[in-house]
Amino acid sequence: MEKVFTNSAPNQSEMPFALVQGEPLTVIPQDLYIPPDALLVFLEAFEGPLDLLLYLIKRQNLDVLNIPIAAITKQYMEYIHLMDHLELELAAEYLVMASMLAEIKSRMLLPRPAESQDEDDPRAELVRRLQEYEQFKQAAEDLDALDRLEREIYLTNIDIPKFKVKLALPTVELNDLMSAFRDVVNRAEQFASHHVDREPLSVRERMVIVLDRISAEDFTSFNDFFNPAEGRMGVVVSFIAILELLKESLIELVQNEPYAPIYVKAKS
Amino acid sequence: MEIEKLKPVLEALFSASDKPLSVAQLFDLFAGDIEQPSKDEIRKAIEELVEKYEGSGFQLKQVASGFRFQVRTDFETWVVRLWEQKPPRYSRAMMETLALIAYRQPITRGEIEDIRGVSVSTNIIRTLEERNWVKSLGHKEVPGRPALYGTTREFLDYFNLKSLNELPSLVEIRDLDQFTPELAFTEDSEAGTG
Amino acid sequence: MEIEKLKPVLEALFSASDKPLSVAQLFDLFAGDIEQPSKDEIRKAIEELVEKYEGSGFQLKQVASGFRFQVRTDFETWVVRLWEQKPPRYSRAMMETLALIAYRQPITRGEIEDIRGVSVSTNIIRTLEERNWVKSLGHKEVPGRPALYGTTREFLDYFNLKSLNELPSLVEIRDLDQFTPELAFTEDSEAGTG
Repeated sequence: MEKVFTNSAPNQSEMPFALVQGEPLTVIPQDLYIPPDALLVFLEAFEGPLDLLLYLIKRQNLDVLNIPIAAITKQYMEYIHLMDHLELELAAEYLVMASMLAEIKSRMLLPRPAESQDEDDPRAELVRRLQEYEQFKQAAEDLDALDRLEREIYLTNIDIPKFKVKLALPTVELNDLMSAFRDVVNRAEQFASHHVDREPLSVRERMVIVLDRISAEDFTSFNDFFNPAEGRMGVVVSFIAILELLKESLIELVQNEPYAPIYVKAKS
Repeated sequence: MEIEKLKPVLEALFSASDKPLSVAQLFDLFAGDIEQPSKDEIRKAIEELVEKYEGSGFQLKQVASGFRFQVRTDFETWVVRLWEQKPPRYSRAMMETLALIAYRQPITRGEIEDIRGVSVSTNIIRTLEERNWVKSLGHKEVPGRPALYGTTREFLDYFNLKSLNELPSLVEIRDLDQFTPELAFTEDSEAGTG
Repeated sequence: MEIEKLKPVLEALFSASDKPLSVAQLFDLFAGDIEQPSKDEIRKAIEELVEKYEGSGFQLKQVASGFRFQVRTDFETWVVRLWEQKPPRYSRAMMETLALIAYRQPITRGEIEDIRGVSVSTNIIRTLEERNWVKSLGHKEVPGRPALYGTTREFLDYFNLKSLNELPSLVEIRDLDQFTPELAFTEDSEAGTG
C-alpha cells in the first residue's frame, strides 16, 4: 500500500486519491491533511470508531458535549472511505458507528413536537459513550505511565548459596480426592459404555486384601480368608471378593480331591 | 527472638525470595522455632529495615502481597546499562482492556467491548491471564454465563501498588445535564448547512 | 563522583545484577558520565560497602569474577523454608488416577485409561508408587499381563481412614455437592486462576 504514496508525488494530481461516495477524490481534503507517508500508520493507530471520533472532535477543539453532528459524520465517512480504499482491515464496528451517526443526523433534522421537549437529545447516547471511552483511554495511559516491574522497577537479584532444600511433597485433602473421583465419573458417564457403579467398597477392599496375601507360588488356605470374628457380613464380603477375583481370572482355587482343603493361589 | 537478631534473618529472607513476603507468611516461616517472633515483632523489625535502607541503592518496599527488596528508581540510569534487553511494551488495546478490568471489576468481556467500541481479542485476555494480572472471578448470571474478570495481587505487585486505591483516579466525566436541546438545534442547523 | 554519592549507585548495580561485577566492568559502566569515578574510587566505595553489610542477612562478597550480594549461609535454616513452604500441587490427571485406584481397585492402567478417556503417563503411576500410596498387587491374566494397582496402608494413614469403607461413596459425594453449591463456585473460580 505504502509504495502507492511514496512514489506518487509527481503525478499525484492525476491519480484519484480515494473514492468518496463514488466520486474520485484527487485532492486530499484540507481539513484531513496528513502527510501521505504517515497516513497508513496513522489510520492503523485507531483503537476503534470511538477512538477515531474522539480524534476528530479533539483535533478541532470541539466540545464533546456539543458535537456538530453533520460535520463530524462527514469527516468520519471520509476516513472510512480512506481506510476502505487503503484496504485496511475495516472492522465491522466502524460501519456500525457510521450508521449510528447517520441515524442521529436524521433524527436531529426532524422537527420535534412541542410536548416532547424533555426528550433526550439524539446525541446523548453517543456523547455518553464517547465520554466513557475517553475516560478509560486516559486511564490506560495513566496506568501505562505508572512505574512497573521490568521497566522502572527492578527486583534485587541477590545470589543464594547452594542450600540443601528438602523438597516438600504436595498435600492432598480427602475432598480433592473425592472431587477428582466425581469429575472422572461424571465425565465417564457421558459415554454410555462405561458404568462406574456404586459397587460396595468393602468387597473391593477385600479383593485387595486377598490379592495381597496370595502369590503365584504359595498356596493359601481358603479358610484363612474367613475370620469368624467379623461376623456373617464379614464372611459374606470375603466370599464375594473371592468369587469376584475368580470371575476376573485373578486367582485360582485348587482342591486336590473332594472335601480336601481348598487353596487359593494367584493365577499364573 | 530479639528484634536485633530478627532483622538479619528477615534481610536474608527478603533477599532470597523472588516474591513479596507478607507479615503473615513470615510469621508462618518461624512456626515451630523455639524463639518464634510475634507478628508485632516482625512488623517492628520490618519498619526498622525500611528505615535502614533509606538512602541506599535499593529499598524494602510494600506492595499488595507484602514487602520486597527493589532497586530504587533513582538509579535507573545506571542499572539499565546492565541489560541489553528492552523492557516489554504493551499495546494500547491491552492497556485499555486492563484499565477497564482494573477500574470496573468485576466486568465481562462483552462490557469491555461495549465501552471500547471494538471487540476484544481472546489473545489479549489470555495474555493478561498468563501474566497473572487478571483472573476470572466467577460467572455473570445472564445468558451465556460470561466470565467476570478482576485483577490479581500480582497485577498490583507488578505496578508497584499496595492496593487498587492507589491507582490514578479516573478523570471526571462532565455532567450530561449541560445539554440543552435548544442549543443543540441551533448548532445542528449551522452544522447541517456547512 | 564523591564516594558517598557513588555508594548507593553501586548498591543499586550489585543488587540488580544477576552476575558478579568487577571493578573494570563497573568502571566501563560509568564511561561517558560527567562525573565518571576512577577505579580507585570504585574500589574504595566497594570496601566501605563490604563493611556496611557486615552483620546483615546478606553480604557483598568477592568471587572470581567480581563482587556480588549473596545471602549469608548463617540463615540457611530459614531461607530453605521459603521453598519448603509451598509444595507443588498434583495435577488433575494425578488426582483422578489416584481416585480411580482408590475407588476401583484392583485396577489396571488400561482400565484407568478407559474411564478417563486419556492415557495415563508412567510418571503418574511412578509418583504415586514413590509416595507409597499405590502399589502393584499382581498381574491381570489378560494379554500383556498388566499390573493391577491398589492403595496401600500408608494411603489410608495419610487420609486418616481406618479402611477403604470410610471413603465417601459416590452418592455421598454428589449429595455433598447439592447441599453446598457455593463449594462448586469457589472451586470453579480457583480453577480459573490455576
